[in-house]
Amino acid sequence: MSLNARERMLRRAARDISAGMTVNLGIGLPTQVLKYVPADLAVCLHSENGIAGVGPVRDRAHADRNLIDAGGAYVSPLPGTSYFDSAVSFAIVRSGRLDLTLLGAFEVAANGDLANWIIPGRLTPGAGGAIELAQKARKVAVITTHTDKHGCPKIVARCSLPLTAPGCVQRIFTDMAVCDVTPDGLRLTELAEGVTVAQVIAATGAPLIVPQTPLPRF
Amino acid sequence: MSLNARERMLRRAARDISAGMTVNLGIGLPTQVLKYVPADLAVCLHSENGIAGVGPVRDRAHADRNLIDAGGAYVSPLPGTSYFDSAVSFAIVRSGRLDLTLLGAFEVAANGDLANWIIPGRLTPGAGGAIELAQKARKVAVITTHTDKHGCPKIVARCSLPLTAPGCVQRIFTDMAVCDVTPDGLRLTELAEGVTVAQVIAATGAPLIVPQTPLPRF
Amino acid sequence: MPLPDKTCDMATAIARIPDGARIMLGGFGVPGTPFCLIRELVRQGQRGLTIIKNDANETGMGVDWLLENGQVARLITSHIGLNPRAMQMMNAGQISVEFVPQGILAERIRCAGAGMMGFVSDIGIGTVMAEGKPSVNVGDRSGTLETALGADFALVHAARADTFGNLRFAASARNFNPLIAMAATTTIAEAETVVAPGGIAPDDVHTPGPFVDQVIALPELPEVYGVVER
Amino acid sequence: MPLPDKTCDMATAIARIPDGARIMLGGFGVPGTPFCLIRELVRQGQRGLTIIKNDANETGMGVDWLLENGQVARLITSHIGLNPRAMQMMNAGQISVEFVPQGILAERIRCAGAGMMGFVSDIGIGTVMAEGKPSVNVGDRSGTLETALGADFALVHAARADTFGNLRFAASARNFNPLIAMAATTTIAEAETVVAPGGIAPDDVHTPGPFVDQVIALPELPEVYGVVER
Repeated sequence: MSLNARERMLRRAARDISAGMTVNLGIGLPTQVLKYVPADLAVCLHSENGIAGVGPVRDRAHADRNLIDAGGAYVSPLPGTSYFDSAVSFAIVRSGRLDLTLLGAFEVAANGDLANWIIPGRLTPGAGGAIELAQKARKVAVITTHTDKHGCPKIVARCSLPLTAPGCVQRIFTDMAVCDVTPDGLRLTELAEGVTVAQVIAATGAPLIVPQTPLPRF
Repeated sequence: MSLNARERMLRRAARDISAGMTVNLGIGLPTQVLKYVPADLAVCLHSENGIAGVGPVRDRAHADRNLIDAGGAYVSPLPGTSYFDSAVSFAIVRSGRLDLTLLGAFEVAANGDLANWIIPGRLTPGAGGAIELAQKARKVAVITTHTDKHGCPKIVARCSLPLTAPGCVQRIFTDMAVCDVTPDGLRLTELAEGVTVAQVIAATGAPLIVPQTPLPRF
Repeated sequence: MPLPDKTCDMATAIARIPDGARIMLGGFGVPGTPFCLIRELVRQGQRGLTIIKNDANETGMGVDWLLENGQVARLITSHIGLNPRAMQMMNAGQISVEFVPQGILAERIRCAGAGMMGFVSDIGIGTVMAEGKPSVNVGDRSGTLETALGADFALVHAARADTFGNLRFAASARNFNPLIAMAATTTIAEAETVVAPGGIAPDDVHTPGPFVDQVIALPELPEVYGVVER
Repeated sequence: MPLPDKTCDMATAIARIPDGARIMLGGFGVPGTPFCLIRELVRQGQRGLTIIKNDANETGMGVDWLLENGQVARLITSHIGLNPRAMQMMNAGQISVEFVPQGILAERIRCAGAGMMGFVSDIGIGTVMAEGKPSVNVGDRSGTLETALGADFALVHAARADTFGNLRFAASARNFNPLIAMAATTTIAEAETVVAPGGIAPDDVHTPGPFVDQVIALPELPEVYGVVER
């Protein structure tokens, strides 16, 4: 993935974050999306360890030892930030107060199934808060490279790994495309600059519905 | 009930409140017990509307409009008082953090059954917090006149009214006696000054176990 | 990144409530009761309401206004003993009343607010309070199933709010307010003081902003919020 | 009426913990982890412990000390990915690990702390997380039964305590601390600052004193509480 393609993917995902939302960003690529959210957009970032209104990351020299986000980054408060316990934090998630979560994926299936927490026999760290985020955010989007480092598709017909949540993903942002989970199957919705439909189909492990009309580029 | 007998009953009940306890006092007679608790005794009064460390009642002129106890009296904070929501308040009760509750009674039975919240067809106000206090305080004691205003026993063999909680009462303080609920039945434990065992038996609607040894007086 | 501004005028916020709505109200007695929001609801006159509140206030206050105006179909509560009108209307079949033990009412509301379906407790076993409730085994013990109790709207009274909806309550006026704020589809908070974000320190927030949808600054407080002269 | 004084020295408080105890620990990562209480538990060497904590800390910190010292039989947690020793010991069968989704862990702990038996949720349905859990119908929906998770001891880290046990937490160091404080038979709180009653305003208390049994004033904080240099 070229730097350029990565940046376009992040910028495209950022466009789905709109004013007034409460949003949870997973560790890794999802957090990177923040750089492309307009600085004046009124959005509340939630962190599952007990923060609403997460502010910018601080370097170690200026860090508050008591203020990390769920990924362990030292963050900062904003005017209007609040702290709360872990039960309240997941009450926000489970009661539907989270408008959007952006998550990473090991595998995401055409039916919206998501696997992003365990690779049996290799990585068994526990799910943390992933299961509840994936199952209960009003909108769940995945941001991931279209293929893994071996070139294998991360978008598959059926997940082979244990699920984080079934049928939870509504949209997938990759360096090649935006795909939406629909009742009819996975639909190719947008194309990255310089990428062809044929390339996306070749890199995807599941059937894709490709509209006849020209696709928007990002 | 003479003023003297009432005062002795209240003073006797107060002696069961010991240092370190968290205590909830019901409306009416139970609250009156406070006057006889030594001013320097380290005790935490709980009020189910969300106060630990309830301080003295204030007159209207000095009342804080936002600070009432569960009986509607304007109270005051102490050094160390805390306020919390109703779920936390009953978490204190149900998780066994309440060492003692003193409650009033319509009827209390020899087996510890308590009825103090509803008189069907006459008084149906709802139970408020009575059911959880009666069922979950570590120790539940009733304080009541031995008979009602018609001279009928308030201590009965079986309650005729709907129960607040079955088998919850461990001790009963009256103007005539202290009685304890035991596996063998209701035991007469102490006598008020000037009251005979025969008088207590006559005023009690349930069999009493009367020890052969002399009873302490209060 | 600024946090969203949720300030709103009272008439607009209350106008979103339709006839037949399920409405939770804060308050235990006077403290914490959102009298101004209730008064606006009386002015607008929505009918057939289900009201969920710890108590029915007293004559001439809060819930009593709604009862007097014939807007209430159903009341879910722990205690109505201080409101003779509520007792009379219940006995006359003009409103239906569901009594719930106070702490169970609090937990059923919180349960909905935490996005759960129900909980199992032993409260009320052996009394009429547990009658008709399904039994659930947990390990070798048996309890009763209590269902989550949510609502369409929660009307909350806060001492202080910021424009994002972070709330602070005063003393015993907290009571059910933080719980109902979690449990409704739409939470409307009236506040005695509304400040800019930052006006409540992050460690001092009682109800976090994400639970709150509209924030309404109260003008001078009407007398009903004051000390009750009985 | 003064409120009870619960201050205690650390060795005495920890000495009440027997072998085989179930112990809850606060903390999400470094913030809120009661490192000094854990270090005393390592010094005293109680064995066969069940540890309930959001995560297993990192190498050379907190839970890792207990694992290294062979004191842990069982770990109930949401995530151990930052502790290679925990992963190795689990894979080698030296400790048993029960994974619980983070918010369900929080609620199971709170459920015990609220004196309830369990709750019903739909979290994890369709995944391995719900396998083997009893199914409960709530109305026309089906959920899984989650059981209350209590403990013998809770070890809590507070920023500030008064001598009665009212606690304040700092920023994201709050996390599981208020929940475990409710859920244990005995709650021991270490605090960076201990003040006289009145030193925390009644509206500003995060964990009310009745939940706390012993309060321990920390001397100067060891380096492990500081910003992690990775």
